This record gives sequence, structure tokens and C-alpha cells, in this order.
Amino acid sequence: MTVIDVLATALWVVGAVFFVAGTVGLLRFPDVYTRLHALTKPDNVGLGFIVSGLAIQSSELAVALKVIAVWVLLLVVNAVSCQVIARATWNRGIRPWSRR
Amino acid sequence: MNATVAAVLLVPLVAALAVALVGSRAARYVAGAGVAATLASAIDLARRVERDGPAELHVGGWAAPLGILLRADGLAAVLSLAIAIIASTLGFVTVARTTGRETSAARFFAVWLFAWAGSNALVLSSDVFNLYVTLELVTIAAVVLLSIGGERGALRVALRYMLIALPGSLVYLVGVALLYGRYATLDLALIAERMTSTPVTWAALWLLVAGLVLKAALFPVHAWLPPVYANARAIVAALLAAIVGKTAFIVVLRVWPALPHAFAASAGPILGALASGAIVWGSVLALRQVRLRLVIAYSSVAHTGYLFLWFALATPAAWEGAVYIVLSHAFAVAALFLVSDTLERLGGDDRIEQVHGLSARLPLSFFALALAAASIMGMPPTGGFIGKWLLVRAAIETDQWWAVVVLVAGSLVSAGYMFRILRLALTTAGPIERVHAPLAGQFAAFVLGIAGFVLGLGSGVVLDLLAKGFTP
Amino acid sequence: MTALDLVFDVVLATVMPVLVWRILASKDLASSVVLFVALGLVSALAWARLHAPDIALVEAAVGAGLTGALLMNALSWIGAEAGVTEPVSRATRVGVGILVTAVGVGLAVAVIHLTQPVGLAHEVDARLADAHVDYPVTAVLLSFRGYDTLLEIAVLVTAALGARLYAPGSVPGGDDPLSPHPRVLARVLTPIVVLVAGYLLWRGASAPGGAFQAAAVLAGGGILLVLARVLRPPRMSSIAVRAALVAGLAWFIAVAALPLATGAQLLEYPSASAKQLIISIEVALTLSISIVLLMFFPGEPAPGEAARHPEDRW
Amino acid sequence: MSAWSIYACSGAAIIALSLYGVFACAPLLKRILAANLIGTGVFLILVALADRSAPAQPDPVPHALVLTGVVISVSATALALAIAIRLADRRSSDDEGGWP
Repeated sequence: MTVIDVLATALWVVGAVFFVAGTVGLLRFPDVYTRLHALTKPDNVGLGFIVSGLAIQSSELAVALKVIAVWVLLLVVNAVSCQVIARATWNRGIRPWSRR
Repeated sequence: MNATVAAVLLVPLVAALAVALVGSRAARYVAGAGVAATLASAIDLARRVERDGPAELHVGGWAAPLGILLRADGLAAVLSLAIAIIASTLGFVTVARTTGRETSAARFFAVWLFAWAGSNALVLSSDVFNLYVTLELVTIAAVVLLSIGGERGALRVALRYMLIALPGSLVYLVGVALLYGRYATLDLALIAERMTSTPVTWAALWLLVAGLVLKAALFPVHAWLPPVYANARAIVAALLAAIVGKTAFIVVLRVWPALPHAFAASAGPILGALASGAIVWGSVLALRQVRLRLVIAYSSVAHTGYLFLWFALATPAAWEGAVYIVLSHAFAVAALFLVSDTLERLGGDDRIEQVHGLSARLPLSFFALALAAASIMGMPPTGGFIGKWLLVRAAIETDQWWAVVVLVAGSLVSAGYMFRILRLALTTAGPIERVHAPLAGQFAAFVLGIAGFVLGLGSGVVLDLLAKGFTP
Repeated sequence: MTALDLVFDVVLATVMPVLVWRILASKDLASSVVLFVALGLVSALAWARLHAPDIALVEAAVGAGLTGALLMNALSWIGAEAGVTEPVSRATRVGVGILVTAVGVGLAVAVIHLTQPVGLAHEVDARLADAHVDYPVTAVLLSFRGYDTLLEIAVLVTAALGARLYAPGSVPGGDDPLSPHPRVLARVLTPIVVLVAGYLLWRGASAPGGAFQAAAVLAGGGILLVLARVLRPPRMSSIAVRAALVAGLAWFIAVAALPLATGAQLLEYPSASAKQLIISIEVALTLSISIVLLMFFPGEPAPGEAARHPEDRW
Repeated sequence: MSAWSIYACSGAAIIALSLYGVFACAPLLKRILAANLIGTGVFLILVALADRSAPAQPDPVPHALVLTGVVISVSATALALAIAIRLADRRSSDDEGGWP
């Protein structure tokens, strides 16, 4: 195992932690808006770590650029879909949860 | 020969695309030309096979085990010719009825031609996966045809039919997967050569057969069929009963000679028992129906039984008998649906009472009805008679007297339900007057009735053609 | 195979049937659809584990993406409640249950006895040069078993003709209940989608990819444009749409029939131009398949009960 | 137990479950889903069998068969959904006077 492998594995583990946290949030949070937050934000960061791990481990620059492109596209799509779902929910008259 | 076989496959496909492209207003002209051309290509194929004998075609020039083999033998020639006669007759009727204002015409004719192309591809194929693709083409085209018009009843049966036929094909495909996993080829002849009697092979074959039995609506999985026949447009019901409903059995007919003897010997009695059940159950229920279409439907259930009876007998004569039942029932059932269609257009529904006085009111339809009924009952010299006769002979040859009893009993009951209708048609008591109904449908029914009759008279020619390349 | 691989495979292989069970047992249809999409993504992983990258691509694009979109769209028409149901008797359920258990167990036993790794990999490799395609799967699809593919496209076109029961209702630039963001997204993604589709198509000759994968990506982009109301959904009443729909199969048939004139077999590409012909078929098929997949998407239902959807007839 | 046999068994289980669904689930939409899922099970078995030669190259023929099967499967599902949508709509259709 080279230094790069160790570093990549560490990045993957950190990424996985974010995914697990996001999933726990999805299951535990009280309403659509908070769950959306749990679903999209940690995923963006988590995937960022995983992609970084893959990128530094890849043998070719082209492969590294491709996985980074995947991450960038996911950022855009996640942002928009999160926004669309939130707006659709709002338009249906569902208001954010608050601890009264 | 290459071009002849290719024409049978490609002409209907090209015609379908052309119809879809031109749209509904001109669809009937293009469809008419396409139907005529496809009919001509099928006649050409039959003539060539008759003259030059069977031919094998390696699509793309690739031999087995890698390539797909098409087999233009006597069976393929006879079946594609019968399909052509029925599909073109029904197609011409529809063309004649179309005024150019129907906005579903392009959809209908294009899909009609796709169904035809699929059926032709199916009878020519001798590759187990390619057979799956052709089955799906026929099934999906049939579903689209069933859904045209968009009434709730039609949509419901379209979906119901699909949710039987699709799992049926997929169960067949599971069998194909196992066969490929064991024998590393999809070519039927090569599989037959390599096949050994192992548990895996048995599992594969049972799956193949089970999927096809479901699609063919053999007793006891026939319950989906009568509602479909009762709710479809008559033309579509005719196509479904005469051609689409037969495709699964044709695949069995193709696959069966490739099976190891031990499997055939053990599956034969089981399929024979189901077939007997179908004959008895279908015939008895046909006797009790008050709607003409349901009589036809249950009669079809019984006839599926006659087809599968072959597996218990498993002699060359029985094979010919089964093919003959396929052909004669296809002609008869198409003719009957057209007669029913004429009656429905006159009287508004298909209760059997509508037949009352038919011989005086619509002589042409009556003739068609009588000819079709004779074939269904198995009266000489119709094609139905030849089929049943061959089956009885095979049963006697193999000392399976139970099969003789079932065949005779089934024929007697079918005489019962058909005579009930014919007697009503001959009754001229009461106020009966000659009425006018569109001639196209009546004439088409008559043509199909005659075809079933000619099938019996010309059995020598047909059996000779069937024997070309026949090796069960 | 390391122990970790084994654990991963076992987990993945267990999750899939469990998902199927949940899809079929869940109370409301919306959960079924969401789980169905999840299954599509999980099975894409399984295809990758089984060294089938082509199928993983198609599964992700079609199984999870397109079919998922179709199902969600169907839900918006039907409603997440039961929709149309067919009652099933208890006896049927028990009978079917016994039968399918027998099928499942029998099948599993049969499959694990197929340990002899037989196949046609060697034959394909040996003839790859004659097929004038470098990538084995593409060679099987378009050369060795090109006839299957031809009929498969016929199935696709047939289904497309039948699936156009409604003319899609949404209008470009009309009122947008969501927000401007999807439209911006659509505009940003369109060039990327076209680029990726072209890349997949071009790659198909030598690596995983090809007409269907490219078409699935194009259709996905098309659906996004339709949903964002940038693009008017294709209608059969347009001759251009119909021409695009039939072009792929028509060109395939033309190429298949051409060798017959010289006495060769159906689909026997002349070896001098085989490569070019196969590429031309792939391009034509990409166009037609993407149109068909886009046409499978019926668009949004018009708001309110009274709104009439004209049927898409031509 | 090798990887391919694990997935093949998974495929068998999927086939059994979805066959049950297609014949014993009440909602039509679930039956349509089930019919689609039978395909997934069959494809899994086919691809698993192709991978028996691992670590050597897998057999490309089943891969091509599955690609063909997926196209047919999505066609069938799309058609079934179109009909189901039409069926859920209570409005009567543009009748063409009993044609054909």
C-alpha cells in the first residue's frame, strides 16, 4: 500500500461518514425541508471527499478529470432538484417545522 | 431464396414504417399496398419451398453457434402462407371500411403490419432467443391493437392480456438463459445435438414450456382469454385468436423435436392431461354461453387442448394433426369473428339470438358460419376433420384410447354448440327479411370459411409441403 | 476474491430481492416507485460487479432514470392511491405463492449447478476481426446477432406508436409552477448531454457504450428540456417527428437488405464498408431511439378535471 | 461460493417475488412494476452466468442479449403505463363509430 492509497482510503472513509450522517438525518429529521438539507448537503461534501480520493488514486489525468466532472455535475443537479422539491412543497402549503 | 425469405420479413416492416410516416389520411392506400405485397411474398416463399425444398439461412453470414439461423422449411412455408391469407383478408376488410377520416388509421395499420412481420419472423426462426424477441414483437403489437379505440373495456383487456403475455415470455426467457448457460448456444439444432438429460436441462425445459403454456392459454391458465376475446374489436379479436394466440404453440412446435426423449416422455402425459382438461372444460363451457364471442372463446380454449394433445401422442402423424388443427382453427375462428362482427353491427350485440334466420337474412354470412362451424366440429372434408383424424389415428397407433375418447367427446360437444347456432340460423319462422350489411366483412368471412374447406380438400398438397424438411 | 468483496456481494445480492419485496408490499404506490428507482441504482452496482459496464450504463440511464421518470409521471396522472385495481382472491394468492416458491427454489438450485463456465467468448474473439468492430458486445449486437437488434427496434417503434395515447399538454415558455432554476439547469446541461451522448456513441465501437446508451442520455436531456418547458414535446402530428421515429429502423433495414442484391445473406455487411455501415446504423438508431424514449414520456397532466387532453393521432 | 452464483441466486429470488407480484398484487401499477422486475431477475441470471469465467473476460453474448432485453422491457413498461394512465382517466375517448 502506497502513501497515496492510504490517503485515498482516508478520504473515502471521511466521505462515507458524511453519507452516513446524511442518511441518518434523512431518517430522523422532522420535515421535508430539514430532510432535504440532510439529503443534499452532506452528499455534496461526502461525494467531494470520495471523488478526491478517486482522483488522487487514478493513474491518468483524464480519469481524474472525469470523476471531478461527475462531482461538479452532481453539485449542480443536487442544488436544483433540492430547490425544486422545496418550492413544490412550499407551493402545496406545507410550512417548515418549528419547535413550539 | 435469400431474397425470398428476407422479403417475408422485411416487406411488412417497411410497409409498417411507410404507414406510420404518411399518417392516417393516406394510411389505407399504403397499408393496402403493403398487405398485398406481404401476401405476395408469402405466396412466393411457399412456392419456392415447394419447388426447391427447405432452405437454411445464416443471417449476416454467421454460422451457429454464434449466428442466427432462419429455417425456411415446409412448416414455415405453410404457416406463413396461412398467416398471410388470414392477415391479408382481415387487413383488406379494414382497408375497405376505412374512409380516410379515422384518426387512428395510421396507428392501426402500422401496428397491424408489425404484428404480421413479427409472426413471419417467428415461424422462420430457429434460435431460442430470437424466438423470444419475435414473441415480444407479436405480443406488444397485439396489445397496441387491443387498446385502439380507447374504450375502458378494451384498455382493460389490453392491459390484462399484456400482464399475462409478458410474464409468459419472461418465464420462457429464463429457460433460454439456463439453456445458454448449459450449452453455450442459442441455436435450436445445436442445442438438440448437445442436449443431455440433466436436472438443469429439465428445469430449463419446464420453464420454456410453462411460459409458452401461459401465453397459449392452455387449461388451467386460460381464464384471461374469454374476456379479451369478448371486449376486443372484432377484427383485432380475429387476429388475436387466429394468429397471435397460436404463436406460443408454434414456438413449442419448433422446440419440441429438439428435446431429449426422456423429457418428452415425462412431459407428454402431463401436457396431455392438461390438454384433455382444456378440451372437456372448454367444450362444456362453450355449450353454456349465450354470447357468440364467448362461444368462440371457449371453443378456442378447447382447441388449444387439441393442439397440446399432440405431446401425449408424439408421432409424426400427430405432429401433422396438430399443425392442421392450428391452420383449420385459425381460418374458422377468423371467419366466426367476422360473422359475429357483421351481426354486432346489425343488431348491436353478439347474443346468439342475433343469428336467428341468418340463412335467409344474410346468406353469404350464413355460408361462412356453416363452413367455419363444420371445420370446428371436424366434419369431413374440412381441415378440422383432417386434423382430428390425424390425431385419432396417432392415438390408435400408440394405443392411447383415452385420447380417442377425449377427441371424440370433444368433437361431439363442439357439434352440440355449433348445431345450436346453426339451427337458429336456419330457423326462418317469424318475421324475417333480407337485410343489407357491408359486403366486405361478409365476403372476407366467406373466403376464410372456404379456405378452411380447401385446406381439407387439398390436404395432400399441404401435407407434402409440410413434409419438406420435417424431422421431429 | 477477498472477504470484503464477498461481504459486499452478499449484501448487494440480498438488498435487491428485499427491495423487490418492499416495492411489491408497500402500502402506497409512491413508495413503490421510489424504491423501484433505488433498485435501479443498486442493480447498476451489481452489473458493474459482474463486469457488465454496458448494462450498468443502460440500467442507470433507463432502469432507474427513464423508467423512474415514466413511473413518477404516471403517478401524477393516476394518483398515489391504489389506481385501478384487480381484486385477487385468497386462494389465488396461496396458489401463486406455492408455485413461485417452487420456481424460485428450483431455479436457484439449477443455476448454481451450472458451474461449467461455457460460453461464446472465444468464438466472438475469433471472429471479431471479421465483424469489423473492436468491442465484443457491439459486435454481437450489430453483427453476429444484428437481426435480434433489428427486431428489437421494431418492438420499440411498435410500443412508441401504441404509447402515444395522449398529446402532451405543456407549452414552451408557459406558466412555470416551479421556478426558473430547472430551465437554467436544462440550458446548462443540454450541451453536456449532447457531448456525453456523442462520446458514448463514438466509444461504442471500441469500449462500453453505443446507440442505446447514447440515446438514453439524449432522451434524459430531452425530458429535462420538456419539463423545464424549453422544448415542446414531440408529437406524431409533426412529419419531422415521424421521420425521425422511423429513420433508424428504415436505415437498418436498407443496410440489411442491400447485401441481398449481390447474392449475399441478409445483414451480411460487405467487408469493405462494414465499419462505416455499422457506424451509420448506430447514428440512425441513436436518433430514433432517443425520439422513441422521449415519446414514451407523456408529459404532465393538465390541471383540473375538466381539461381535455387531445389524443395524439396523426 | 463465487460472486456469480450469489447474484444468480439473487436473480432467482427476484424472479419468484416478482412473479408473485404480477399475479397476486391488486393494483395494476404494481403488476406493471412486477412484470418489469421479472426482467431484472432474468437479466441478473444471464449476466451472472456470463461472469462464470472470471477473472477472464466475461462472455459478451449474454450482455448483448440483456441489452436487447432491456430495450424490450422498457418498451413494454412504457406501453403498459400509457394504457394504465388512459385507464385511470374517466373521460371517454374520441369514438370513431366502431371502426375498425
